[in-house]
Amino acid sequence: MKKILKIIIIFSLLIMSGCWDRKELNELAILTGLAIDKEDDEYKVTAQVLNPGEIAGKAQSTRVAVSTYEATGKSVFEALRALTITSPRKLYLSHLKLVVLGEELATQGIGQSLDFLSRDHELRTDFFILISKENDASSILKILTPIDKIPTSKIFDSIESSEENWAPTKGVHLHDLIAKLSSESDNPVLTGVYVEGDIDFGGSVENVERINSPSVISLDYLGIFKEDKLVGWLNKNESKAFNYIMDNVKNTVGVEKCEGGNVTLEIYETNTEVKVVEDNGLPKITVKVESDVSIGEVRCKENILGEEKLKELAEKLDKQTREVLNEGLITAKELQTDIFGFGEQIRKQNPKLWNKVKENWNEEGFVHLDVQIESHYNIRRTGTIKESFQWKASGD
Amino acid sequence: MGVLLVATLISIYEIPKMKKQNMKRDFILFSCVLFLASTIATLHVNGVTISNPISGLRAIFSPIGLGIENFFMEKGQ
Amino acid sequence: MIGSSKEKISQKQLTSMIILFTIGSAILFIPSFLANVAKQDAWISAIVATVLGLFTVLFYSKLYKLYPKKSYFECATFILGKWIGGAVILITYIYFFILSSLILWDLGEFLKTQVLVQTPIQVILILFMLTVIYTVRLGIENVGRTSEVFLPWVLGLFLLMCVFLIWSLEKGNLLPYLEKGVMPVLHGSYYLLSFPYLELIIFLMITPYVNKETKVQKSFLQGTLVAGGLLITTTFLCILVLGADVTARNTFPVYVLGKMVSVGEFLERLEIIIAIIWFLSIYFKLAIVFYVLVASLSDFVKAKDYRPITLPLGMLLVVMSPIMFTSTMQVASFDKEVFFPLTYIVGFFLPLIVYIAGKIKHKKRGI
Amino acid sequence: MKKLTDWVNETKKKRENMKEKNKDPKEQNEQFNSAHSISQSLTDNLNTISKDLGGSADVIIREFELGETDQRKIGVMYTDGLADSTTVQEFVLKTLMIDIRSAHLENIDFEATTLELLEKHSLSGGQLKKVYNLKNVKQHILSGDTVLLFDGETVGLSVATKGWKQRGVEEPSSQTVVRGPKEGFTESLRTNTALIRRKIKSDNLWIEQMLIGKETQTDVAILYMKGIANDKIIKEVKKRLKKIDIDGVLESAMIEELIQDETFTLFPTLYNTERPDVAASGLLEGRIVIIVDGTPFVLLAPAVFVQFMQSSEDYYQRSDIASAIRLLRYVAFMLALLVPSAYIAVTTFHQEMLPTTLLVSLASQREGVPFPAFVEAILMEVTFEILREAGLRMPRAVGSAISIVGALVLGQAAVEAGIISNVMVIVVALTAISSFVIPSYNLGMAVRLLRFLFMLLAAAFGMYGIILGIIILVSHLTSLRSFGVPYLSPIAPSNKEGQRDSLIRLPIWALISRPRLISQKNMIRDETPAPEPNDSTKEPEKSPSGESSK
Repeated sequence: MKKILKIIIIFSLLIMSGCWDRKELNELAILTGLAIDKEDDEYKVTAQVLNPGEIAGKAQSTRVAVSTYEATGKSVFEALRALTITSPRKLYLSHLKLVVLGEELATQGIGQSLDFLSRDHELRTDFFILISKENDASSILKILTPIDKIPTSKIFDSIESSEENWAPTKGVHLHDLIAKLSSESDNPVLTGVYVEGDIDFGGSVENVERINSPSVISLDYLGIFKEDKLVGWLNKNESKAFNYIMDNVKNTVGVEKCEGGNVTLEIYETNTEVKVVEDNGLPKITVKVESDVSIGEVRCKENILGEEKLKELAEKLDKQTREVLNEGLITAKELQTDIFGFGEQIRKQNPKLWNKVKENWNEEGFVHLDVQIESHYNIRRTGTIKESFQWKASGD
Repeated sequence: MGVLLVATLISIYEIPKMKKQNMKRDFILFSCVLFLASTIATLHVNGVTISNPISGLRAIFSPIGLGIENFFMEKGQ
Repeated sequence: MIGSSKEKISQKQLTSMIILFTIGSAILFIPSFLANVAKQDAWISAIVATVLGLFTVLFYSKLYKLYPKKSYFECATFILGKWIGGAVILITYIYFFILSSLILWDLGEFLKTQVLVQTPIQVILILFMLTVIYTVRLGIENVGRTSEVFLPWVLGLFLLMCVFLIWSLEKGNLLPYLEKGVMPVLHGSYYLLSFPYLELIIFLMITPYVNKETKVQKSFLQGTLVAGGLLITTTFLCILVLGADVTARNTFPVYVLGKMVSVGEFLERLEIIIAIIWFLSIYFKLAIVFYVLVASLSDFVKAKDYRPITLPLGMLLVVMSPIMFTSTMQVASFDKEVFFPLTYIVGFFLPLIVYIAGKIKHKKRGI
Repeated sequence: MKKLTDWVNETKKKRENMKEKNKDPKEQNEQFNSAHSISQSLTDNLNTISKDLGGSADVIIREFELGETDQRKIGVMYTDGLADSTTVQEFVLKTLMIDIRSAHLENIDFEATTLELLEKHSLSGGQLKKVYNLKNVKQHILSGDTVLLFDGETVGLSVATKGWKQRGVEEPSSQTVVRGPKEGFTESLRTNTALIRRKIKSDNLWIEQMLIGKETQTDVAILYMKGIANDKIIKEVKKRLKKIDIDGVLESAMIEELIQDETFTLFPTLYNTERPDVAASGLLEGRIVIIVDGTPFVLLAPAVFVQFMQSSEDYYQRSDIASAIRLLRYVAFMLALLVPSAYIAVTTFHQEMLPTTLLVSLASQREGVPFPAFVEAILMEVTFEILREAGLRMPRAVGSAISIVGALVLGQAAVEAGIISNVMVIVVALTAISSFVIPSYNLGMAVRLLRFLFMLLAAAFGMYGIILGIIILVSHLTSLRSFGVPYLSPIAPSNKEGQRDSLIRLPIWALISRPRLISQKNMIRDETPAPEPNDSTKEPEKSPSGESSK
């Protein structure tokens, strides 16, 4: 009897309590992209929401796979809640892949809009943060992409793959960004993204019905920040320099001139070491880049694959790398922002010294910082063939 | 209401057993604790502010606690 | 039932209870606590505190050996007499009560902010309390056995998480060592020693049930060592993966750690592992404290059975926990201002008095 | 548990009250019985017996005269169908009516010792017993013996002529193996004890027998290995069996229910088997076997949880393979228990746990499904249970029709109609298959029920509910005991020796000792050294490895 009573009580408790946190899958609007722009004093939030039936369902119609909603509010959180007026379902943030910040917002400072992103429990930390170049952040989310039905996951994947294979790009996760923002010795960078072609056309289905889509989303190089404000953009080489110094490069290519053309090398392993030395009470930085490369493509007239020739090539490469890295350094110094985290390195390796120089680090210490760059290339492999067939043809 | 219901249910569940086994002391203790719990719960539910027992402890201990904190903080600087 | 009706726990069960008790709730909060004061040296704090913790439990087992058949409360009255002993018991009892409501609050806090955001906190607490009451009513022997079943799971899952995190370690996060001297490190150790190591005093209430007297010390040391290892590893991982800053900023850094795990494309989002580890351990922590609460209370009035008061006392806890602890910030300052000093008093000074008095008594009798 | 004892006490009282009420007629009855010790008059005796048995048609009573000259009346009684009619014909009736006349009995004094004469000289039946009162007479008749009563004698003779139609030893239907003995217990107690005796020819195998059931008078045998089984447990088993006071025992399950430790649990605390080899291995581990006449299912006590996840074939396959399969069973156990609830929890509470692509595809399937995931799951699971029950109870011929209904109508059509999502069908199928992997039917039933509880918990609180449920489940399991042995041993309380044969099975040479809590004495069961490579060709350099030299 009492056992039964107990069971009844527990069950009634269960049933009564039922559904506070329950959310059925078909009541969710799965949000994969979020764009934040600043309009006057208000935040404009654009959300890209999936339409699951169009992506994976059996009966697919011609309707688009994603749709966007927009709302404004005094804070990001408020604007997101305001979205529920237009959105048919409850917004679900856990599967967020991208946050795009508007360029205007970025120049004014991104710190305030990030707080919500790290505070809310639904959000995970594995999304990328990007800066939209030239256009509004919202426009990035309004372009349909071919192949991948979900535009945000297209961008997400292309960041991941180009990070692996192409030195100038770098995906930034929220916790990296926040760690850098909160550190006094470090400044963040964010990858830029922009729309190539007509924005309005990019939102229509016709854009993906053509074999060569007129409007595409493309990744740009890095935007650099001073504290939380965007101060400038790096070009390809400068971005490359950044990633080399930060030891972010996993796999990339380098091109070197030779007689009658050039040779392209696959850099498959690089390792960068940043060393801090104290010199007359001032920090001195040595950046040492060590790379293993293999020959990827040869378009030279002469045979460059001899042992001696390869050594020459490696030296040329070293020189080129030093130049590229210097280029990036100079730009950063001009903008007076220590994006390379040299300050952080000094703090880690020599905290006492750091305490002496940390005052006005970006403006003074960093700008006058003595940075030595060393580079060393090892050419290990020549690909699947030894000698190029072109030499024979030209030699005859 | 809910609180009283829960209290009654607990009593219905426990009391007969204690009676059967003649556990007087248990019964007294049981009713004391149950009474205490349900009183506080009822008051709390009805919006009566109950003075937080923690605040008394805080008054006693915070000098010690903060003293230790400050000790570490100052030495750390 | 065949065999003796008196409950017995084996040495292995004691060890697993100690391990689960020690990591219970601490594993989630400690990295943040430590990183707050000791920054990237939090792991050194953890090591220091664990070493000190080992000495503490050594002291506890010495205290146990004075009167192996008596629980700590019985010891106190026996050695110090009715009044002084009573005062010791009262303070300790109040401490246990606060501890249990704090554990309950921890649980509610975590679930309310991370998992079940819209569910009323009372429902979460009631459900959890019912589970604890159910096990406690089955006896301490049962708690011991259940911990024996779950310990391999907890350890296994922990190991799994460590393995998954190997890919995201950044050893640069550990630099520089001892940036601000030794004091912040000791500050962290001060926290960690009281929470959870000094809380182990509660096991002196359970040790009389252990079937082999000589093995208690071994259990204490083994349990603390393993649990300490887990805590050190956790702190270490947090600092290595997240960095000191993020660790300090988050309320539940280990949970964030779980969110970071990503192996290939398929093994992602493993924060559930952390949730399970933490949940199981905090459950045992509460079950043990709650058992001691009810058992010693009913012992105090010389009642026949502790079971009848489990439900009312559980109800009291569920009611009191949200009254006593109102907000995250209040608990944080309460911890620092009251709870840590109180733990030192209850977990160290009072037992020390009991121990010294007990030694004197022993000597007198010897003469 | 306290409540249980209360409950038991209550029922006891009730029963006593009932007894008091029934006392009077029963007493009369006893008086009536005892009054009818065998009387001098044969006709009287036969009349009473025939009256007591209500003139049942299957009880055959014959009265004839013995001898040619000195005629003495004799009554022969047996139950048609229970007694082997050829035996009765050949060895009783023929002897008494024909052979006795041709025998040379001149020298023997007829008057005094008809009975002794028959007993010593003439009846060629195997077992003879003297019967002294009518109650016993009836008992013997009803258990298949033939009873002879003589005019002027107060003692009767019973000849063992038991021999009813019975099933032969066949392959067991419930616990099938690929490799291993194919014989199974039958309904006959004797056959069953013989099957075990044939496997264990030890004089330590003791068989005790008792009658249980006021009306059915069922034979129940307790088998154990003297010196291996724990005496305490033997005593306890006997005590509990003796306590049984019930009208009838038709299956060992009824005994199981009456002697188990805990009534309110879904988990079986006695093991039942149809296989003599399982019973024999249980005996050798120190367990006690209870055989009930009339059922091929034999009980083993005490039983622990791991036992229900083992199959006898585990010991007939290579140990590594057996271990892997055992682990697989545990996985299946977890799946059967948790898959639907995990599905509910993940899709309604923790969508963040799914990879985005999976989430999208799940969401697209749920698009348009009218029910919440919980209702959907309950619907499908209940349907499946109904199907399974129907498949079990229906005549074989209809069975295939049911599977068609299940697969086509409920699976495909429901999905196409948009009532159920595709994944749900997969979930249900996975649970179903997993639950079939559990070797013990009893445990499978427990899992079936628990699954619904977990689904409820998951629907209300997501993972939080499931974890709470698991904690409660495990603490319940640890609190269970089977004849004093903790149900979860050797896992909790843990016992390293025991764990060699629980979740996994080590090679047989490594299973040195018997389960510790079950057999308290005589722990070592296996002293075979570990096989060493090239044992015969090489000179032994080392003593056998540490484990086995113990």
